[in-house]
Amino acid sequence: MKRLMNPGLWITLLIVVALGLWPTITRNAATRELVFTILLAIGFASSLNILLGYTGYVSFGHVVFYGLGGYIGMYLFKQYNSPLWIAVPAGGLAAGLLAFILGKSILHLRGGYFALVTIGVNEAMRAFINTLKPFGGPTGIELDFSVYKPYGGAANALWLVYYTAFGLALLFIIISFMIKTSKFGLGLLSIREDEDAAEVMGVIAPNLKTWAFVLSAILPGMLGVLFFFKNGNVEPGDAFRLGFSIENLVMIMLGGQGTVLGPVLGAIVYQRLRGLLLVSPLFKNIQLSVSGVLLLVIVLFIPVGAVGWLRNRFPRLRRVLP
Amino acid sequence: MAMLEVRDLEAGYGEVKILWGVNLSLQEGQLTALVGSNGAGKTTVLRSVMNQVRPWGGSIYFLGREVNRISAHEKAAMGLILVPEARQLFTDMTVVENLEMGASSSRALKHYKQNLERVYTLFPRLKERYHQKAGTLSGGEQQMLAIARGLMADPIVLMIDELSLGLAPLLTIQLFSTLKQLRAEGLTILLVEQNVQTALSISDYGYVLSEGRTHLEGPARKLLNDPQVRTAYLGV
Amino acid sequence: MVTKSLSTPTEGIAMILNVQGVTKRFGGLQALTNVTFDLPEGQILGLIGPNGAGKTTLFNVINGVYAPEAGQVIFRGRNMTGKKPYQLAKQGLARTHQVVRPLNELTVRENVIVGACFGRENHRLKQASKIAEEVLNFVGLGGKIDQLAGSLNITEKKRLEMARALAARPYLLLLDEVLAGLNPTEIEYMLNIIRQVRDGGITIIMIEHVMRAVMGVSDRIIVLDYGKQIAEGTPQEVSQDPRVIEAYLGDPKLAKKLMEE
Amino acid sequence: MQFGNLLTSIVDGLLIGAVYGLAAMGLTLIWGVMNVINLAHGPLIALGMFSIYLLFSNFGLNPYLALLIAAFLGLIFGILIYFIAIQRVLGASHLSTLLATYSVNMIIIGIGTAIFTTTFRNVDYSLGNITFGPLTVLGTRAVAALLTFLIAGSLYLFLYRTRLGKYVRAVANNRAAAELMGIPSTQILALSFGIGTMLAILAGGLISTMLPFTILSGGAYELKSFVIGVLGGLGNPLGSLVGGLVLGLLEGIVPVFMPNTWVPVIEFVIFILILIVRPTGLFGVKK
Repeated sequence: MKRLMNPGLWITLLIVVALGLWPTITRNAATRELVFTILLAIGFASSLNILLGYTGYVSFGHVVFYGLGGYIGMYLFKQYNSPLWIAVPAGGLAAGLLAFILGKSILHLRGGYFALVTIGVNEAMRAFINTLKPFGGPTGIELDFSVYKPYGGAANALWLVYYTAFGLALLFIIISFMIKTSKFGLGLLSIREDEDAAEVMGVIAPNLKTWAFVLSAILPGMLGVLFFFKNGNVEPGDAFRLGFSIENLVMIMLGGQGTVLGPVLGAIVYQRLRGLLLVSPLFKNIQLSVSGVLLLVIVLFIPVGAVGWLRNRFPRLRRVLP
Repeated sequence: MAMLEVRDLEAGYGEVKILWGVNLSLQEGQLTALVGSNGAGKTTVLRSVMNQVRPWGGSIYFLGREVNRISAHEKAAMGLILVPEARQLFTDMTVVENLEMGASSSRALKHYKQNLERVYTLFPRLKERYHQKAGTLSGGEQQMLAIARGLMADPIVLMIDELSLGLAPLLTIQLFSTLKQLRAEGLTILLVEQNVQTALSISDYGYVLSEGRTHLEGPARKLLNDPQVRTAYLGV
Repeated sequence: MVTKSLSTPTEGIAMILNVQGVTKRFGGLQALTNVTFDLPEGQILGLIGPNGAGKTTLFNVINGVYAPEAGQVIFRGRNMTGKKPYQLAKQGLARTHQVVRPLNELTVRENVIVGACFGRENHRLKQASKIAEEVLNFVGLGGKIDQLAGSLNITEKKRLEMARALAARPYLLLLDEVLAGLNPTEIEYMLNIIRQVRDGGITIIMIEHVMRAVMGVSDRIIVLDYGKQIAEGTPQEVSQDPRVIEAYLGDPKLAKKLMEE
Repeated sequence: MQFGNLLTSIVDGLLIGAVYGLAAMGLTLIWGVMNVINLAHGPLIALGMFSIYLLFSNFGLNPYLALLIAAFLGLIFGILIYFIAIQRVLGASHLSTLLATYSVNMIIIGIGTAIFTTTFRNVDYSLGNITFGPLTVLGTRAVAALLTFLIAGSLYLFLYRTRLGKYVRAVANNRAAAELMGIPSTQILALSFGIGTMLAILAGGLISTMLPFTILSGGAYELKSFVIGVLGGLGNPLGSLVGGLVLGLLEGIVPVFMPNTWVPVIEFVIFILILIVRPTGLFGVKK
């Protein structure tokens, strides 16, 4: 495990640990909510980065895994009174399974066509669950307050959810790093750079892509369970909101796609900025427009993102910032 | 006056330099051949003349005017026309539409009718198939259409890249004689070819490109018998 | 020397590759017509012919990029017709590309590691990294090992393609114009590498336009023109063949006819 | 269900489907010409709705006259978007073009929401009903469908019968060759984006005379445009009209046999299947 001694990984983990422990120190519920949103974004963006940044496939409908995980979890809570430690992995498993099936069927599409079909998958899923009686159709699933009882009441349950998300975010940053520095990851990077040339060198692209897709779907599935458990209810419109995927793409772009630190930084900056804009009387109403202008500036002028820019500007940082 | 003159042209892709100093001079009404083996940089010369590849150094003069920074479509409008390698037809459009697209500058539009008639006389096959999609034509017909489209642009200088590539010998003869005819009508032509003998046999003057430089030049008939040309190609 | 470890046991005149009646069309264009040849182990086969003769298409059929409409590709006794490029790579087939295809955002070392990791021998990263260093030193890129592949010049990129292919430790190596665009010194250097690779026991097919080079290094030569084999034999035989001269310089009779007109 | 109701449902579906087709035409024109999936398409449709709404409610303009003004403004706006947000990323990765157009989406929606909020509006304009035997259709719907065919016809004439339109097709087919023939490709691309935008605005304008809407309503039509685009072939604007009619027919028939909520499920499953099996679309041209 010598490769785990990479300073870039530790910087990234340190940032997330500092961020995650902040509410523990303040014991403030508002801070906790704020950081929870950021951790969610860090986890989601880091996962999506495995597909987008390492493999070079743009999944626009990635929120489908988050939504599906959320629904599976909520169904388990409601119907079987399932404990959190079963529902969370179940959500991840469902998301992974869906990704596996999808991976086998849609990953032969490239570029814009792949992006389009992922949008289609998300919309189809949203429409399907909207008709699904066991999942509550358009009204979704609502939890009774009593589900929080086994965790020592709602207040405690919220902290538990928070720490679970914290732990999962850390875990997946490590996983993301391990993937990037592994043989599997090298295969993914070669697919990103030139899929045909990679196949000529013996990279079995269809399999590698599928596993990248699965790995990028599991954490979003689990985070979906956590979020909607905390939320107390889930509806198709909230669970499969296309904008959610795109916001995460923006975070990755902002921080630097294909790097481990990039999505983490991107998530923090984006969420903070959004928070600030929302409370600013001047920008509150056009918060979305300001974000849009920001995104456009990034896409047009620094498409490699902040970390990518640093890596290009100072080549020595390549080793330090994986 | 030279119609088109290229002086010490340098160009490349990314960081890779392909042309290291190319010199060409096209005299009015002459057919000039630029020959060279695969990878010598012939296509790059044409692409940089049209500014599809930005020249790194050197100068390009068209009708005595420096045109280094003028964009491809403006050069075309001035009458400097390239029939590109691999034809590059508008495959989804019909034959007649392709011809129409050739005549897109106001210069060319003035002579649209005459040019269309001339092109149909030169290539009766195109008239027969005027309503067929260009992508469905045979290789030979596509090459005819590519030249015809170039002629529709009412060229002052016509440059043709790899006319004979992938064509059967009989068709090659036919197209080469068409070029001779165009030259006889007074058109200035630059023929870029891998096929040395045939290219030089119909030209007035020739240049041999090798490793990104003009290596040899001279009257075409003289080059045709120059053993150095053969060496440059077969290495024997 | 790295080539020693690349050697594989040769058994008499075993055929490493049989190409039988391969035919490939693109739309109306007949790219390959009934191409047939056998390749004995340990030889260098030169594949020449004018632009657009179908040489690269033949490579693409051999290594599985295209499936042929008719015919078979038998590699080391196995019918590999219609198999995917990665399946052929795992069986011990490596190639370089006419237009180099470096993995630009990866380092030179990483590029070569991909070859070693996913090729025939399926190495782990650590082992592959060692192989990469060896092979890169062998092709003379030892000094550029941690640069990004995209930052190399064309000569270096050609060597990188070569290194990537060699790192897979293939039985058969397809070289598509590795000499194009190189100056005489660089050509000599590359030829030296090619000879050493062959001496190490790797069979080679090379597409080449630099005639002096391909004539000098090949054991046997096949000439393609309009997708058909028009000549085959030793370099001496082929270079005397009037059809070959015609295919390259154009038909002297045709030229004469045009002049008379 | 009675035959008359079924017929009405089908005809209604076809009429609306034609307008869906118009909405998709702009999307697929832009895709075909410059290989860009325009994620700002929905907000542009919404802008079309609000232009008619403003011109009608504030200035009392006839909605169909307002449509003309909106179309012109749309053309200019589209050209502007091209030069600001698209030109620089053309030819870059798909992620870049997708996000560049999405940023335009965010900017429009952000400002739109700030000005109009998200409450429903409608253009209170009626042309009465038209009755043929058992069949009754709303006048505005019939006119909208009629105008759609008119616009589609004009687009066809433009692309296939005018020199400028042929330039658009030539640039779409082979930009480099177009340049060599003297066609200024940058201007043509900008014009194409302008026309694509104009079509979105027109579609939005027509929808506003039929159904209530908010600034966010365009999103749904954008998604339908994707489905239609894939049905009719991305890059084939006239296939979009056929795709739109198919989708409209589906929306007319499906509710007769199963709950309305199944309509989008069926639509998107068809969308996915077509993409998997034949990504160039059912009537698509091979690129």
